[in-house]
Amino acid sequence: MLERFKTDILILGSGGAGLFAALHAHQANPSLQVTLATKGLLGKCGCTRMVQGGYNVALNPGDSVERHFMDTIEGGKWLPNQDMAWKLVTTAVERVRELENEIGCFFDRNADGTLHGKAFAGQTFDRTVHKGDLTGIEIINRLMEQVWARPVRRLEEHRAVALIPARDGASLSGVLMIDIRTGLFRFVEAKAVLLATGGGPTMYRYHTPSGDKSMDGLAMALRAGVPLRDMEMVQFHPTGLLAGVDTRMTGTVLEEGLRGAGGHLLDGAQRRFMADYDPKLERATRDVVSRAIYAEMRAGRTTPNGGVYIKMGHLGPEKVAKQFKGMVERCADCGFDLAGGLVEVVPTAHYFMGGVVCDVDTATGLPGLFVAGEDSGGAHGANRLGGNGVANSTVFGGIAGETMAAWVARNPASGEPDEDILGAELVRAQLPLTAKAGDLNRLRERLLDIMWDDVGVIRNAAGLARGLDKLGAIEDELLATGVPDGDRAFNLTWHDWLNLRSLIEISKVITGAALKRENSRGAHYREDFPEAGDLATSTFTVARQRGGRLEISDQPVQFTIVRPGESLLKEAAE
Amino acid sequence: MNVRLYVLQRGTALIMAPLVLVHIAIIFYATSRGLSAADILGRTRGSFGWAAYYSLFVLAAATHGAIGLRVIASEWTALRGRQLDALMWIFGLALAVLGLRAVAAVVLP
Amino acid sequence: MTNTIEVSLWRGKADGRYQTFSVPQRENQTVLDVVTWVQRNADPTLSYRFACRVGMCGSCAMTVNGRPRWTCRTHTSKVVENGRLEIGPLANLPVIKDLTCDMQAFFEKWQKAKGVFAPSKTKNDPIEKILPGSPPRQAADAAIECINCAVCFAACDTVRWNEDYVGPAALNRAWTLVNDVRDAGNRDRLSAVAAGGGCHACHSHQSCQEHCPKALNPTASIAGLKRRTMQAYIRREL
Amino acid sequence: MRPHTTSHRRDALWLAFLVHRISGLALACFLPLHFLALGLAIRGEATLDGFLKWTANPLVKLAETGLVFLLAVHMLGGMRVLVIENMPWRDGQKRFATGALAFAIIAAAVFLVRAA
Ligand SMILES: Cc1cc2nc3c(=O)[nH]c(=O)nc-3n(C[C@H](O)[C@H](O)[C@H](O)COP(=O)(O)OP(=O)(O)OC[C@H]3O[C@@H](n4cnc5c(N)ncnc54)[C@H](O)[C@@H]3O)c2cc1C
Ligand code: HEM
Ligand code: SF4
Ligand code: F3S
Ligand code: FES
Repeated sequence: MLERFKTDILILGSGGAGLFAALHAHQANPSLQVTLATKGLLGKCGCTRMVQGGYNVALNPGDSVERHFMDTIEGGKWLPNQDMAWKLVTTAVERVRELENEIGCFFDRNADGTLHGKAFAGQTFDRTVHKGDLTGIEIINRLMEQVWARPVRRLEEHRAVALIPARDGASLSGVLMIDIRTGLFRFVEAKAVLLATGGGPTMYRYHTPSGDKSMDGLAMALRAGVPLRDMEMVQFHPTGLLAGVDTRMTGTVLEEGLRGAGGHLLDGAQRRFMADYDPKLERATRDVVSRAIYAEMRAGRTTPNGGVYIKMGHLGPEKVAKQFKGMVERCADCGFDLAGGLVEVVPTAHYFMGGVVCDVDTATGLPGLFVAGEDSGGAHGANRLGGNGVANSTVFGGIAGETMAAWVARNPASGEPDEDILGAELVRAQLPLTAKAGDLNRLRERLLDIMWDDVGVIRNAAGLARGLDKLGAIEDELLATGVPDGDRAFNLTWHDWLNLRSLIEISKVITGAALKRENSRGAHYREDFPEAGDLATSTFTVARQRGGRLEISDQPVQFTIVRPGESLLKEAAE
Repeated sequence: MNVRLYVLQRGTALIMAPLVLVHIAIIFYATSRGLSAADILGRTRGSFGWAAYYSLFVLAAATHGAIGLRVIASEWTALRGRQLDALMWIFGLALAVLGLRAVAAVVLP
Repeated sequence: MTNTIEVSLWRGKADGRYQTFSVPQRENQTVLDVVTWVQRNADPTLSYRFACRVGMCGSCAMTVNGRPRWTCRTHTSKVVENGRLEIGPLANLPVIKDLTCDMQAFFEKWQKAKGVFAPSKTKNDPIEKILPGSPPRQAADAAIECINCAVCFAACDTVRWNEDYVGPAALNRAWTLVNDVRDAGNRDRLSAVAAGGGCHACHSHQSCQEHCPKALNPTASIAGLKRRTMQAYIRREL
Repeated sequence: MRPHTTSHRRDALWLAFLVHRISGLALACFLPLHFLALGLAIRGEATLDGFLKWTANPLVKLAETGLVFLLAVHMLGGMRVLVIENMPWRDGQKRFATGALAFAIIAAAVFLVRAA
C-alpha cells in the first residue's frame, strides 16, 4: 500500500521554480539524484505556463537594477523583504541571459535585434521581456525540454500530501504523496525538499490560476509548523471573464492591455463608471480598478451574470481583432465577441503574495525544507508587479537548486521519518474515503462565495469575522463529507476533496491575517481602515500553527537597503 | 524510411515524371493514329534511344516501387527490419529483371 | 435549462466502452465543462485531465465526435451533432483511464527528434542580436507556439501505423531549432530527423496541420526538414 | 473497442494520400505482370503475331488502360507530394489535390473513350 524510495533532492512542482531548481541542482552536482514530483504533467500544469505579459528585467540601457528594485519596493508598499527583492532584480538579469543563451527561450526583439521590453503598469521603465503574449509557454516549454533531456526522475501526476519530519523533529525527512494515476501512496525520503507548488488563490469565486493549484504547499508547510507571511495579500486582476455558472472559463484573465489600449468598463446599464473612482479612469492601477468594479457589483449595478462589461468596439473592431488577436480568438472560441460586442467581466483572484518565510537562499525554518516561487513570501510585499512573478519563480528556483545541492553535500544523510506522523498523515489523506459520501460541490460553491463576499477585494472587520465563522463551519462539514471509495485510480473527486481541505485551511489563515492588518496596503483593502498607515513603522503579518492553533503576529519590516522616503535612484533623491 | 531511401525514391519519382508523360503521350499518339502494335515495334526495334529510355524507366520504377512497397509494408504489415529490406530487394530486383527483359524483347532486333 | 446533451464518454482503459450521460446544455459551455459536469454531478469516478482551461497547457485534448481537439476552448455549440457528443481519450497514446492518456511516448519522441535547444553560449555572454525580420527568425517564429497538446499526434495516421515515427509536433519543434541561429546542435539534430522514424516517414497527410488548434503547420515544418536533410545528405554532411 | 480518431479520414487531403498509396500499390502489383506479358509475348518474329492477337484482346486492352490510368493518377499525386515538400509553403493544398485528381480522371476518361 505504501511504496517507499529515497532520493537526494525532491522537488515539488514543475512551474518555473521547480524546473529551474531541477536544472540547477543537476548542474551543481550531476551525481545527485534529483526527483521532480508534480500534480499534473511535467511543465504542463501550474501558472508559469500561463504567463502572458512577460518577465521583468533591467537589461536595457537607461534602465537599472536600482530602478527595478525601487519599483518593486514601492509597488509592494514598503512591505517586501528588501534583501529578497534585491536578489530578485539583480539575479533576473543573469536569469534572462540564461533563459536565452542556455535554455533556448527565443524572446521578441527590437528592430535592431536587441531584446524588446514592453510596458507593464506600475513600472517606470519598459522592461518586460516577452514572447508575444505567450511568454509562459515559451519559458516552460524550453525548461521542460531541458529537464526531459536530463536524468531527472519524474513523478508526474503525483500529489504531495504531507511533509514528514524526521523522528527527532529536527529536520524534514521526506514527503508523502499520492500517485494520482494509481491512487497508491508513495513516501519519498529526501535529503532536501523544495516546495514549489505555486500557491494559487483558487478559493475565490473568480480566479485565474490553473485548476491543479490549491494551496497544497502552504497547507503542508503550515501543518509542519513553518511560519507563513503576508497571508492577507491576494492580488486581484480587474478583468476576469464572466461566462456564468458551470463553466471553467469564468474567471480566466482578459489581458491588462485591453484597458491600456482604451477599453471602456460599463455597468449593467451600460454606463461608464470609472470616473466615479479615479481620474485615470480605466487606466488606473489593477487594485483601484478591481475595487471599483467590486463596489459596482456590491451596489447591484451589474450585468446579467453579476459583473460589469468591457467594451472595445469603439476602437474599431478590426483594429482590436488585430492588436489583441489571441484574446479575441479565445473569446470567440468561447462564444464572445470581444472586438465588437460587450463582454462581461469581474475582478478575479490572480496571484498570492503571501507564502513561506524564507531566507534569500530559499532556506526555511525547517532544516531540509526549501521554498521558491509563488509558495514563498517576502519578495513582493503587499503587491506584485506584473512581470515580477515569473522572475521570482525562475530566479529563486535556480537559487534553490544550488542551495539544495550544497545542503546535501553538508548533510549527506536524511533523517529517519517519524513513522507515527507518517501513519497519521496516511489516515488523514484517506479520511474522505472512510466518511459517508456527500455533496462536495455545494461545499466548494460555499467556500468560493464566502471568500469572495467576506474576504474579497474590499474587506471589513465584520465581514472577516463572519467569514472566519463560516469557514470553520464548512471545514467541519467537509470532514464529515466523504467521497465514494471505489476505484482510487485517477479519482479526481478524492483530489477535489483534498484540494478543498487545503483551500479551506489557507483561507482561514488569509482571513485571520486580513483581520490582523488594520490598514490598507496594496492588494489588501480594509474599508474600515482605508489608510496605508505609517510607512516607517510598517509591519508584516506572520502566521504559524502551534499545537493545532493558528497564531498570527506582526513583525516590523527591516529596511535593510532603503527606508521609506529614500530612493536608490540618484535623480529621485535630488 | 531514412534520408538515403528518401532521396532515391523522390529522385526516381522526379526522373519518371517526364518519362511517364512521354510514355502516355506515345500511347495517346499511337491509339489516336490507330497505329498497330507492329508499327510501334517496328520503330523501337534496334533503336538505341528507345533502349536507353525504357531501361532508365524500368530501373527507376523498380527502385521507386521497391522502396514504396517497403514503406507500405512497414506501415500496414507486421514485417520489420531485415524482412522489409528483403522484400524491397526481392521486389526491386524482380521488377528490374522482368522489365529489362521486356525492354530487350521490344528493342532487340 | 431545457436542453440537454446526450454525452457518451469513454470509460475504462483500452478495452473500455462508452457510457452515456445527459448533461444540461448552457449558453456558455465548453466540452471540458461538459466533462466536468459529469464528474461533479453524475459520476464522481470519471477521470480526465486539464490544467490551464485557456488553451495554454495542452493537457485537455480529447477525441470529440471523432476529432481530436482541445476541450477547454471548444464551445459545445460548435461540436454537438443532433444533440449528441461522443468524447474519448486521444488516439495513438495509451489510455490511462477514461479520458486520460499517457503522454510519455509523445515527449520521448520529442527528445528523440532532438527537440531541445543546444546552447552555443553561456549566461555570461550578452544576448544575441537577432533581426526580427530575418528569414530564419521568421521561420522559427512561425512554428514556435506549440503547446504540446498532441492533437496533431492523435490525428496522424503515420503515427498510428509506424511506431518509430516521432510525429509532427516533435519534428515541428526540431524545425524551429534548425532555424534558430543560436543553436549548436543542428548536426546531431539533422542526423536524428534523417534516420528511420524521422521526417522522411511523413507522407504529408496534412492532418496535423488541419487539426492543430494553434493553427500551426507541422507539414510545412517537416517539409523544411526534408529539404534541409536532403541538402545535407547530398553535400555528404550526414 | 478503442475510440479512434476518424475526422481526418473525411478530409480531401487524406483521401488524396489514400488514392496515391492505392494507386502506387496497384502499380507495384500490375507492373510486373505488364513486363512479364510484354517479355513473353514478343520473343522474336515468330511470336509477334501472337502478341498482336494478344493486344487485340479487350481484357488486355482494359488492363493496359487501367495501368495508364493508375500511372496518371499516381504521378499527379506524386507531383503534389513533391510540390508540398519542395516548394515554398502555400495554402490551398486542398484545391491542388482535388484539381490534380480531377485532371487525372478526365485524362483517363478521355483515353478510355478513345481506346474503346
Ligand atoms: C493567467 C496568469 C497570467 C500571469 N501572467 C504573469 C505575467 O505576465 N508575468 C509574471 O511575472 N507573472 C505572471 N503570472 C504569475 C506567474 O505565473 C506565477 O507567479 C509564477 O509562474 C509561479 O511559478 P511557480 O513555479 O511558483 O508555480 P507554478 O508555475 O504555478 O507551478 C506550480 C506547480 O506545482 C504543482 N503542484 C501544486 N500542488 C502540488 C502538490 N500538492 N503536489 C505536487 N505538485 C503540486 C503544480 O501542478 C505546478 O506544477 C500570471 C499568472 C496567471 C495565473
Ligand atoms: C511519374 C511517376 C511517379 C511519380 C511522380 C511518383 C511519385 C511518388 C511519390 C512522391 C511517392 C511518395 C509518397 C509518399 O511517401 O507519401 C510515391 C510513392 C510510391 N510510388 Fe510512386 N511515383 C511515380 C511512379 C510510380 C510507379 C511507376 C510505381 C510502380 C512501381 C510507383 C509506386 C509507388 C509506391 C508503391 C509508392 C508508395 C506509396 C506510399 O507510401 O503511400 N510509383 N510515388
Ligand atoms: S503542433 Fe499544434 S497540434 Fe501539434 S502539439 Fe503543437 S499545438 Fe498541438
Ligand atoms: S499528419 Fe502525419 S503524415 Fe505528416 S503531414 Fe502531418 S505528420
Ligand atoms: S486545459 Fe490547458 S489547454 Fe485546455
